[in-house]
Amino acid sequence: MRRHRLRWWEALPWIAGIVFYFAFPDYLGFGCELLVTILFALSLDLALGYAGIITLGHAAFFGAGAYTVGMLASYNIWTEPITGLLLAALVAGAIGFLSGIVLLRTRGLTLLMLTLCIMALLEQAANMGAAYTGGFDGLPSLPIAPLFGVFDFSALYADTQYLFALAVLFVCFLFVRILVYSPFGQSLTGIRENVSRMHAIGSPVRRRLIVCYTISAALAGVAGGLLAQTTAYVNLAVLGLDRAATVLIVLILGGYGRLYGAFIGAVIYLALEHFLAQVYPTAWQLGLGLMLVVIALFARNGILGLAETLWRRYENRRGPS
Amino acid sequence: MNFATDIAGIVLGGLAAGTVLFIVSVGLSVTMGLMGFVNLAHGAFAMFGGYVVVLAMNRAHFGFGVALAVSFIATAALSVVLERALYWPLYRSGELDQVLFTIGLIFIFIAGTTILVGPEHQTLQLPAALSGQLNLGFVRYRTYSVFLIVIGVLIALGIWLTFERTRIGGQIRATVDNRRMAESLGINVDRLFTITFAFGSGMAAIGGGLGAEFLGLDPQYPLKYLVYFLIAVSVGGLGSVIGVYYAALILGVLDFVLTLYLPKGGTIFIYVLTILILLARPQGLFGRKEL
Amino acid sequence: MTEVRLETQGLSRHFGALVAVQGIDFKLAAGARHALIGPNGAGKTTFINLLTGVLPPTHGRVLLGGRDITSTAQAGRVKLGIARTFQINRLFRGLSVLENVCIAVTERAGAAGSMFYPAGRRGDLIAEAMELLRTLKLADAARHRVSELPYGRQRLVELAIAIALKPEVLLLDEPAAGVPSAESHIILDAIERLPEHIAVLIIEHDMDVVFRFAKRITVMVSGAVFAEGTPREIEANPQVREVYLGQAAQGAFHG
Amino acid sequence: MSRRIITALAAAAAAAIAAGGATSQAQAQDVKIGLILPYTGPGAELSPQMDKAIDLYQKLHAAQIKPYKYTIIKRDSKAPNGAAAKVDTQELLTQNKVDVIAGYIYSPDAIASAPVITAGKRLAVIMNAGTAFITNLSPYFIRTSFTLWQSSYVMGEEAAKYLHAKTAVVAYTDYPPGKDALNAFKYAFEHNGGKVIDAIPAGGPEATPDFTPFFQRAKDEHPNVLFVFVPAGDQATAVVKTYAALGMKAAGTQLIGTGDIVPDNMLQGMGDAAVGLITVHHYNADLDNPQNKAFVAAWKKAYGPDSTPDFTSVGAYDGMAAITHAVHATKGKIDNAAAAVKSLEGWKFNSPQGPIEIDPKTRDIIMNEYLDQVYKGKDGKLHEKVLATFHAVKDQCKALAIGPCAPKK
Repeated sequence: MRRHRLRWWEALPWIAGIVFYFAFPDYLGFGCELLVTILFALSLDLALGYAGIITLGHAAFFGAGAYTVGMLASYNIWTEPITGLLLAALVAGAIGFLSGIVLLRTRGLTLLMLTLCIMALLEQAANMGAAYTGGFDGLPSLPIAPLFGVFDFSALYADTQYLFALAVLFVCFLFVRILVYSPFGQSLTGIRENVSRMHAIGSPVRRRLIVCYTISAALAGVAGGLLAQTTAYVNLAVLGLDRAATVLIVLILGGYGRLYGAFIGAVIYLALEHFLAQVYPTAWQLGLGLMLVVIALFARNGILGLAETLWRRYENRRGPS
Repeated sequence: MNFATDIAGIVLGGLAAGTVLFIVSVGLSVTMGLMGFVNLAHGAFAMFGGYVVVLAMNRAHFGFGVALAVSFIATAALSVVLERALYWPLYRSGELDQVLFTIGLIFIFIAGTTILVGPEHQTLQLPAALSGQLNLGFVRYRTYSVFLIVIGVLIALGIWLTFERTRIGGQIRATVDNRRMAESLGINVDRLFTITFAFGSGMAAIGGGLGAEFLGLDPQYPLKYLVYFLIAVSVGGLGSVIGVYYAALILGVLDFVLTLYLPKGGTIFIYVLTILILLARPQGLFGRKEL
Repeated sequence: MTEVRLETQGLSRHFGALVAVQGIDFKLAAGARHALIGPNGAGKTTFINLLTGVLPPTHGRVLLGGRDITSTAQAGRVKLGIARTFQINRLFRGLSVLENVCIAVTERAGAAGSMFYPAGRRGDLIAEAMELLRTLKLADAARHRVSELPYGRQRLVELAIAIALKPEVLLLDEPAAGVPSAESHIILDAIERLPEHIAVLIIEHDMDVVFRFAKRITVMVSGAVFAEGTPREIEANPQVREVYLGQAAQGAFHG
Repeated sequence: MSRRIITALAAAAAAAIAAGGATSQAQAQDVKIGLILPYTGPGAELSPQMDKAIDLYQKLHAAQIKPYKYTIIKRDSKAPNGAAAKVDTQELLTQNKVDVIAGYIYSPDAIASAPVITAGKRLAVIMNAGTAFITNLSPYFIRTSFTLWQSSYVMGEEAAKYLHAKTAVVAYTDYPPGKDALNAFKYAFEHNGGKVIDAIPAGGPEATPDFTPFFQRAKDEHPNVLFVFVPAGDQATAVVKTYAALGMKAAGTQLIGTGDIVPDNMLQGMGDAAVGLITVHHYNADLDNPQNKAFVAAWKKAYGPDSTPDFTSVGAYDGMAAITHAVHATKGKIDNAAAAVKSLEGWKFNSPQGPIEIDPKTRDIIMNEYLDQVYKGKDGKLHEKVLATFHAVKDQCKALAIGPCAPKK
């Protein structure tokens, strides 16, 4: 029950994030992509890993956030980055809330298909409104105001973006961490583990799920907004199945319901994809596919699940202490 | 054009489109319903089958029918190997591990096809008898569409009879309804899985070959059409063959008529229809149990 | 007779053409130790589901302390004091025993919606859960994952979660089902030590358990009440012996 | 302590970068070209056609390239979402220190990368991406491919003038190139007395839709011509097959389009259904000029008799020619983007597609367009014959300053 206490190794991801900034100034564009994906996977973890809401449509909220930031910037209505992200969270959260009310009475494959179709509808709507959203070609060269009015977002090195994204991820992570160890988070875990028992102990299950889904959607919106800001670009693909499926794979690969699965999954998936693709631009998918298959076959619940199993085995071998 | 021929055109066009969807998806419905296995890689078997058909016709100069038969056998054989070697250990895993595995498999199929055959799309040259138009008496229509509809009816009927009238069909139905009960009745569920999986993959292969005229065929196939297969299965109801058949036909015809009269709506209709149907009937049109 | 806690009036439930529960008038007294018995398929679990609000009735009413709760949802009835256990364990299998109970305690205390402090900081709730585990002799397993416990102890956790809700009415659906007979006494001990003010309704097949525990017995057959009375009356009822036991179980009946 | 480590790491990294820079200085004759194409994902089938052309160019023109040597670094732009292409561009510029960027099949990839190109100050040669306004987004973009406005505009004029069509239905893939094709065709057709009676968005660029309902609708409207744009690929084959299967020709509707519906490398797979189709494009493999004869012959020698170059190959081939010109004109200092761009403004070249020029005002290509018809040759294969040639066609979107094509003030 004392799992909420911080442990020493929890500082490691953040140290690594800062070291990365100094050690690999040429990789910060990739680094931004990585941080955005971690945040997106983290938002999904809250819904899928903790509350057991199986969704293949989380890019709906990611895209809503990205378009909020993108359209406000493109028409020069609002370009300040921090408040921009708050607006993204607000819009995405509102969509999450409304769709949650309708969808969260279903489960399993039905829920999966419904989330997927809602996302596809949004994508189609964005395509139909291409005059405003830029459609497939997107909204180019978004103007993003300097951070705190001082630090410009650099197109070539993405250094300001990287630190900003790291800070945003840190804040969001703290929020999620507090949430999952709170009584609310505990009851979400209960819903995931056995929903009918939660009904039987008098838990307002649907209300909890809607609240959770809304928060998760808002965080996904922040991730999407962050993508629009760090790349100064947004197009239809932010609402696509590609992105929704990738984040799901990233989370399962790392291990869902574990807080750090989003980190591990994103780093391994994206790094493998990025560097394999540099060496074998035409054949990298083979390596990626093989890794996914192997992890699925030999690990239960992703890489962190595998690590946990191995650790237990090691402890057992040492004998009970 | 008068009203009657309009209607005939719509119905035939929609039924043909629905039939393609049915043939590719039916195997997925049965395997997901029977084994509870989320096999997102189902389209990969359809693609594999389609490639076998095209390569058999273009390189080995087989006839269309022979190529389809070869493709069914080759794909079923491949699927048995994969099922016994890779799928089987994951039957007891969570559905998310299955998602991870099958997406990985899709990547392997995509990359493998690209490396072995090439990234370009393959064209299938239909036999002369199936191209062009056919006079149905009341209307002239695309020969191949009519052919597909007839084949679809035969396949649906065949599978339905197998399910209702044969021993193995009864075993499958019993297992879909209650796996534990079926096991305690002495049904060899493992063997049943393998047979069903092979059959479902074989059907996907036939669908890949028959549908190539409409859906095309390239390494992206398993991802491109995944959503449509899932829609057909979920709207029809897991494990229900007849459900998938009707769902595919209903979606095919409705989508056809809506795109015909409201083309500005783009692909929006299929999603709207799916949402409405699933909200009204979460278990699908013909499903008996929750998805 | 003491005050009636839970009452049903003409309660029926149809599944299509099938009548699972048929016009049941039933009273559960405060502090009762009441058993519900009947052959398989008699509608006992459906009856429990109607009492807890999992299913809406086709006809009839459910009253708690005289108040009509027929249209109150499941969660609402729990808040009013009706708790249950399940015939097949419904536990949070991936969590520890303590967490299982804590989830229930937190929910009952109305703290489960709180987002901004760690659950581990509610020492009062954890202490309460630990205390409950101690009374059920589960304290040593508090940190173990539920799925790692032997089945008999898992059944205890099932019971603990229901007790943690501090109910006035406790509905136990075959609490010893599936437990090896060597272990079943731990369940029975626990049930016997339940606080006296709780009205307990137990569904059970094991007649040893029923006669050791119940002060009153209702027999259900084919969805309807077949007989009701004290254990002695039921035992003496020849029709019950015949219908309920059939031929096979002669002698199992406290013989 | 940790601060010292970070400083040390940063210093080491800086040293590594400096070393990298030094090596590229030392080999001044070596020109590094960063090539960004989708080697995986929906665009994967287009990349080999361009790769082959780039290789072939270097083989055929080794003498012209001398004394310089090209090193090509390939990067996969993956799905057409701009994200991967943008990171590729960043890393090619900052890590690999390339002298010039080339490629971009999908417009979003070029659009997303534009700010990086501008900030990184390197010439970027667009070899396929077709959205008209892209060249406005960075002063260092030049384009050797084409815009949909070029072919579709001419098709619109000729539908009215050459085919004497009065009415047309347009079916287009619902993404920017499709909308460009629609707008250009409609503008030109209606300015020449025709009338577009219906415009049908026919699905998106990825999944091949069933074209039957779209074409059924068109057939019922009895236009003189059905103008279709779909991305060259399996959609093109499906279009031609559906047109034939619905018997639209007999019903009096002629299928016309941009060359995208009859790409050279897929023509043979379409069979007799394609015979008689009329399209406008800047290239087909049967073009009768000495450069093309040599190009196609060399291609078939290198890649086999069944392989055929197509318009994407020519875009890449001409892009390499442009780079070669800029390398020589800047005396190897092609990494000076302003000078490189300047050297290409007004550059003329005899391409396999005929004479081309880079418009000094827009940095976009000026090219010939050909009105083509498919016929069955004596060899039993399908070929295209040129019915009419239109010289020095500019991108009409920018020429007419329509919508986002108008230069930003």
